[in-house]
Amino acid sequence: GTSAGDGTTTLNVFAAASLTEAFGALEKQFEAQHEGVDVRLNLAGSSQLASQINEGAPADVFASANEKNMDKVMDAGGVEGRPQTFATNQLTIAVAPGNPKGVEGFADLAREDLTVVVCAAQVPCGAATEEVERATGVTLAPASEEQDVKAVLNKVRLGEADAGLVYVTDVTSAGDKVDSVDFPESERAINEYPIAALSSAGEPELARQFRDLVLGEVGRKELTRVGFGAP
Amino acid sequence: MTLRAEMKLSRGSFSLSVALDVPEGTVLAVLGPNGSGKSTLLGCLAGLLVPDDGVVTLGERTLTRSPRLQVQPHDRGVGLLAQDALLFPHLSVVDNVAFAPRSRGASRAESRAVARRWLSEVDAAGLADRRPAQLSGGQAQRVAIARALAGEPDLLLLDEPLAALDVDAAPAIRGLLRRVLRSPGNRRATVLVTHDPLDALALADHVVVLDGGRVVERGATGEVLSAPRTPFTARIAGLNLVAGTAEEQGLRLAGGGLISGIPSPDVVAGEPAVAVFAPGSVAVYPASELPEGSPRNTVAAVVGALEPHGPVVRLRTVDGDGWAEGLSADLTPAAVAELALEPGTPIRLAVKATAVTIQPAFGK
Amino acid sequence: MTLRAEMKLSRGSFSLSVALDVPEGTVLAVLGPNGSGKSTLLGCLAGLLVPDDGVVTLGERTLTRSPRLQVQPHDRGVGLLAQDALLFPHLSVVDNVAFAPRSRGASRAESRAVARRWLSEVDAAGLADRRPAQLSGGQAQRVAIARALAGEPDLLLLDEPLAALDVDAAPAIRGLLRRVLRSPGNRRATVLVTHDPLDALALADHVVVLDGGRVVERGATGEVLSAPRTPFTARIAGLNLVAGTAEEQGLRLAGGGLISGIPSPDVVAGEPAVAVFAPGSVAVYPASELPEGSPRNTVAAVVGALEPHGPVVRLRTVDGDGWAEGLSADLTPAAVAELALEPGTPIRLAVKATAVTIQPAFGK
Amino acid sequence: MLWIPAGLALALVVLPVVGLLARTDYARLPELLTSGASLNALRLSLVTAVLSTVLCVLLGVPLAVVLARSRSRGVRVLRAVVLLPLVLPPVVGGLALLFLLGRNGFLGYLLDVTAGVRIPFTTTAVVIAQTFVAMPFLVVSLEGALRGAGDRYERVAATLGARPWTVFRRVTVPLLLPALGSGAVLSFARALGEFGATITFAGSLEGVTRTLPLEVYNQAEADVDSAVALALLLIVVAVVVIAVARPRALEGRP
Amino acid sequence: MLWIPAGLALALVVLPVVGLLARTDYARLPELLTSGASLNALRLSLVTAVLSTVLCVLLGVPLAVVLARSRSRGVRVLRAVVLLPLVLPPVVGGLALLFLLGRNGFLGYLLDVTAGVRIPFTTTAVVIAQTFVAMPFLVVSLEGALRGAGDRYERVAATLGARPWTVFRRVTVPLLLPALGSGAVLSFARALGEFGATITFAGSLEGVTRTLPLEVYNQAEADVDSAVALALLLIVVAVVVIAVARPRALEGRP
Ligand SMILES: Nc1ncnc2c1ncn2[C@@H]1O[C@H](COP(=O)(O)OP(=O)(O)OP(=O)(O)O)[C@@H](O)[C@H]1O
Ligand SMILES: Nc1ncnc2c1ncn2[C@@H]1O[C@H](COP(=O)(O)OP(=O)(O)OP(=O)(O)O)[C@@H](O)[C@H]1O
Ligand SMILES: [Mg+2]
Ligand SMILES: [Mg+2]
Repeated sequence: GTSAGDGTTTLNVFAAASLTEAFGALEKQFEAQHEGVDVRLNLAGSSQLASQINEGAPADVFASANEKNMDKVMDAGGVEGRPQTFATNQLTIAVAPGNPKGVEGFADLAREDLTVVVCAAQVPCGAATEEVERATGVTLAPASEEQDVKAVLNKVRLGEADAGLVYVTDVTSAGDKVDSVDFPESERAINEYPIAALSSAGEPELARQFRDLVLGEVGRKELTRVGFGAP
Repeated sequence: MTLRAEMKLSRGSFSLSVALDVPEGTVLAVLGPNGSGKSTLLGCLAGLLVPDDGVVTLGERTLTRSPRLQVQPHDRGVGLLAQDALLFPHLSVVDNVAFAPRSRGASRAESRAVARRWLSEVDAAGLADRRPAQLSGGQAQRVAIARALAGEPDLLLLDEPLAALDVDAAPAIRGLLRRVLRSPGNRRATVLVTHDPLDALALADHVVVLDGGRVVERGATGEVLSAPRTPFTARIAGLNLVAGTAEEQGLRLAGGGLISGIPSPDVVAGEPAVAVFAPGSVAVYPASELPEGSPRNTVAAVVGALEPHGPVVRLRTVDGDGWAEGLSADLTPAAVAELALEPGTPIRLAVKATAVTIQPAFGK
Repeated sequence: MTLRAEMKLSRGSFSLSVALDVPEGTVLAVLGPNGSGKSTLLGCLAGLLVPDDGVVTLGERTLTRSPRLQVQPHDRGVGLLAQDALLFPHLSVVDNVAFAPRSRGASRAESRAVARRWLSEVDAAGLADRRPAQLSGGQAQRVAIARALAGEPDLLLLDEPLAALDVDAAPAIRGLLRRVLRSPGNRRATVLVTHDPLDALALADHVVVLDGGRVVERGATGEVLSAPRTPFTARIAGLNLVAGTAEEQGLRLAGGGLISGIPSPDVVAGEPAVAVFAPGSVAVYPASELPEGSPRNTVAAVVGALEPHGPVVRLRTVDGDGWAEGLSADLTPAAVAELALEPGTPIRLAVKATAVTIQPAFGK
Repeated sequence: MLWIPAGLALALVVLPVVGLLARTDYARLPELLTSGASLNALRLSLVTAVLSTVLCVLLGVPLAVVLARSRSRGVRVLRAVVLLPLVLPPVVGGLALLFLLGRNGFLGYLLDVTAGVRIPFTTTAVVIAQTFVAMPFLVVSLEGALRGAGDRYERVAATLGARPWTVFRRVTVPLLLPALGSGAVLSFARALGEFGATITFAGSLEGVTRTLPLEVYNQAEADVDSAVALALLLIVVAVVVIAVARPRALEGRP
Repeated sequence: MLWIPAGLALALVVLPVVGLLARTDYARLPELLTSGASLNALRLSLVTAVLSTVLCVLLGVPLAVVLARSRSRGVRVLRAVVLLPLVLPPVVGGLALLFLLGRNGFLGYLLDVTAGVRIPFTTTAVVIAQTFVAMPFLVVSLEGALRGAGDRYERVAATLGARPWTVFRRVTVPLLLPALGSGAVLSFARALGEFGATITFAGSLEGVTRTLPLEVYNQAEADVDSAVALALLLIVVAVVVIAVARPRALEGRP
């Protein structure tokens, strides 16, 4: 955070792209509560954000979509205190509205007549998918292993794929353009979102306050609204 | 193929407006000062420029009928030697020359053979494998001539073909063009732009003289060059021409007389020919004198007209012994005064044989 | 600035090896057949080609000393008129001509003024605002000449400056070049490539003749052209030259005699000049005959040598009345036989005044 | 004088790459090079990039000639249209291709119903996506060169009786070679580096559609250092292909 | 003959865009156009793309001339080096810039310590990232055109006494204008569409570094349709800038 000449203070919040909607709302609330503070969201992939922070980016708060990238920053000594989990997310099956192919559960995804897309193993949703596969003993033959979960969702939305493994939040934000088929095994791979104030923060106090807002009641409400689970 | 063209074209402040006819198998020479529209005329005939208005026909085909019909250059059967050689820089010399035959469908080997033949015609066989960038100016010009001829076009357009050539190459190429353009079976029409009246004389049946985009003079080559009616033509030409039949040492006249002269290399004894000599080389004597010297050609004549012509006086003769009719002689004013010449004075003309060249004539 | 050059260069199978000197304020004409290395020579002098070996100095400066020193073209103070006009297509005509003064530091207005002056010198003032693409071949050539001259270079290199010009423009430009190159204060060295001996005669102090990349003949212009020693030079030249002082109607000889002739436009009465006429225009009479006709110039002489020269016999005279010494006359073999000419025979020569031109001579 | 900005330009391009080289974990290179995933990706990248470059040249050169030589008004508009894929964010480009060739797309539906062909998620889709993004580079760079060069030699060829196709083959293309070389290099490079459109239109499946840039992204998620190392592999491959395999002819006349 | 491949090429480029247009949710356009975030991003995109195009031209033209006209051996290597940013996946390019100019980077550290200047996460960083990725397009396309055109006019200029800088300014550049126009369009387009290097090196801060492609990416997180609509805005802007603002001079001689 920096203090500009006109008296406003800037708070730089680095947040995973999947938090765009929720943090957009929280930004406004925080600014309303803190006169003269301008919250700036830097939204990108968690791993990009981690690289940026480690290369000296002027970040005050980091909200990651998984623990691995938070660990990278922590290992480099960038985190003040301990990161805290503020949200969770779990997998669901996205299908076309009305579920025309009649997908019932995770095991159905192995059906030969279905075009299925999932996330690549290196990204969190892909790791979660692998875990579920291991737990259920079902082996998928996806048409594509996408780089991020939005890509999976888009394939389903555009009718290119019959089913895709995505997060609950993604289905929520897509509204009525896709339907979801929940499956119990998703409990086996819950994804956790950690947040931390950073040691390089120019405004450590404000950074802590923003973190607390996310972790607190207000944050909880916004996050739930877009589909995140409680930690 | 007979070429008939009648066209108008404006380019900026310049406008071209010409009508011309080139009967099958003949050559039309186009003379004119710089910027008079000679290259523009060729561009229109080649199809590179589109006349604003006009009709061009070649044989039975209509090439241009403004504004609706405009046959594309590649479809016209023309060959254009432009003022710049513009050899294709990426092709060897032989492939440059082979370009036209190859474009007309010959195989690679055939067209190369044709190209080599033409290259040796222009005395450039040794350059076949070079790139155009490795040629001198005159060498490039010779290759460009070969390239234009190798396509055997129905309509051949040559823009100053002998520019950049040295004293040995120019007559050789002129001779080649004469062979090609005047060969018995030749049915093509040729338009030749030149600054040199000798080229016109050696190659063309007819001449048009352009000035400011308009035809200011036209006619059979001999007539235009021997009796120019415009100052420009007079400056470049104004030659004495006498027709007859070629002989070993000169020209046999219809009336039986002989004019001694130096035959040009492609004259054939017994064929129609013409003796050419400049008015400046005609000496005038009083009719009574009969000098016996080296001038082999002497003839009696009568002074017709005397006109000042720049620093000299041009005398034109009327009747006389056969060939003395209508000759020109340039004299200094002092000579005119001393010999007391005036219209009607009988005189004797003398022309040295070495000042006379014998050129083949185009009988028509 | 005196130019001294001695260089060797190989280009493919061709190799150039010349040494030459052009004293300050003089013009050297380079003659030679196509492909003899004339343009290559100019390229080396301009710095566009790097000799394999050699030294070029201009005044006190060394321009090339192979292999270590090679002054860049822009630093040489040269001006090159190349064989292609190569006007800058993106600049108007006036800016093309203004390019050199502007590059040498003149302001835009100044250099345009200079350019307009040169354009009107070459009679192209009306073209100033055109693009090069809108010029005819001859117009472009005139602009290129103006562009080369406008830089006022110390070393001027002209490659066939009069190519592509019409009969009116060529003498006008020749006159311009004469004014520029021969003006009293002129200190530059000029090398002029040409195919026309008249250009050499009108413009150059010295001539070198190249063949196959080597100098085969060199000397003062008059000497080389009147007594050529190689067949090539003989074919392009072989003129009779007589020196004297210009007069209204001809040339006054040192011995007092007068040769009548047509003065070329830039001859000034009272200045040194030279009478030029072709051997073919010299008539030969027995010494006893004294024909009284239009030929204004008659002189007694003695036959020196008789040599066959292609289809004619070239007669060279020995002594005689003043100017008859060492003249050439071309005769047919028949004339030689009839007049029973052999070395020692006294003869009389006659030359028509209209066959003689009086050119300014370069006194040195 | 020219050397100062030229040097700056070079520094801007070279220094970051040097920085990259300095930070690379070379110990990891051998391991990466021998991993099946990297090699698969490398092979796929090379094959598809070469194929799409060939397609770009075959289709793009005629388009460039038509655009540069035509004098009609409409061409000005066409010229702008050709630029569209250039400014389209690659992901949107991929979407556009899906809209056209996807299962529900106009052409894709037709193909599926009539021929049973589905393009997305195949290697063909990769080639199409790469061609789509790379073509404008070829066309635009050639067009600039074509206009600069003018058409004098083409006119000469026409007066020698060469029909337009012959002129194109024997005059236009040979004279264009240096520019064509540059254009081909540009489109090859663009195809080789293509990411967004490929992943959106073709997906990412090892050995079928996961090209090297996609693999780099995957690696970057797991570990930046190994992604950088993999990117270096991409660079080396590109430089080798471009600098070594580029035919001498494309270098232009000496 | 030429029209067949040219038409195919055109179809490949145009049809997907048409597909995009057909699928766009036009109702959303007005709303997007009036949202502060989009307008901010649009303004930022235009400013930075124009700035980096100018930088590309100022630095890239001399580099292209030096590369095309030099005859030394080393140039062959330099030419390959200039291509590097072309094949670098943009994200890796961004990392490379970060490694060089970041606070811990070699130059970045120097700048920070000596002048107190920090480049990443500023608009300057956006311009640098865009210039880095766009420069090779300009250089390579110009170089091809330069070789194709040869140096005859430059030699003539030298014999008229013009020093190299004058030759460059008064002959090389004017004759290069058509190719320069194409090259500038290419680099403008590349800069305008730049995403990966920008987000990595400059981050995505509204009004400072979030250009239109980054905004599109953000929108896509929420809703693909509005992202597509935003991409259309990008296209329209690009076409307007390129087709309208491109000076007539760059069109080449008539
Ligand atoms: N593109 C053009 N735009 C405007 N005027 C032009 C254009 N091209 C040529 N001209 C003009 O048209 C006239 C005729 O040009 P053209 O080239 O036909 O002359 P030319 O008779 O061939 O002359 P030269 O003997 O010098 O070659 C000239 O005055 C020239 O300036
Ligand atoms: N780049 C080159 N490589 C090899 N040989 C060349 C090259 N350029 C010219 N030559 C050869 O060098 C010789 C001299 O060429 P140059 O251009 O100097 O002749 P020139 O005397 O100017 O002739 P012209 O009167 O035809 O202009 C020619 O035989 C030519 O073929
Ligand atoms: Mg002309
Ligand atoms: Mg020459």
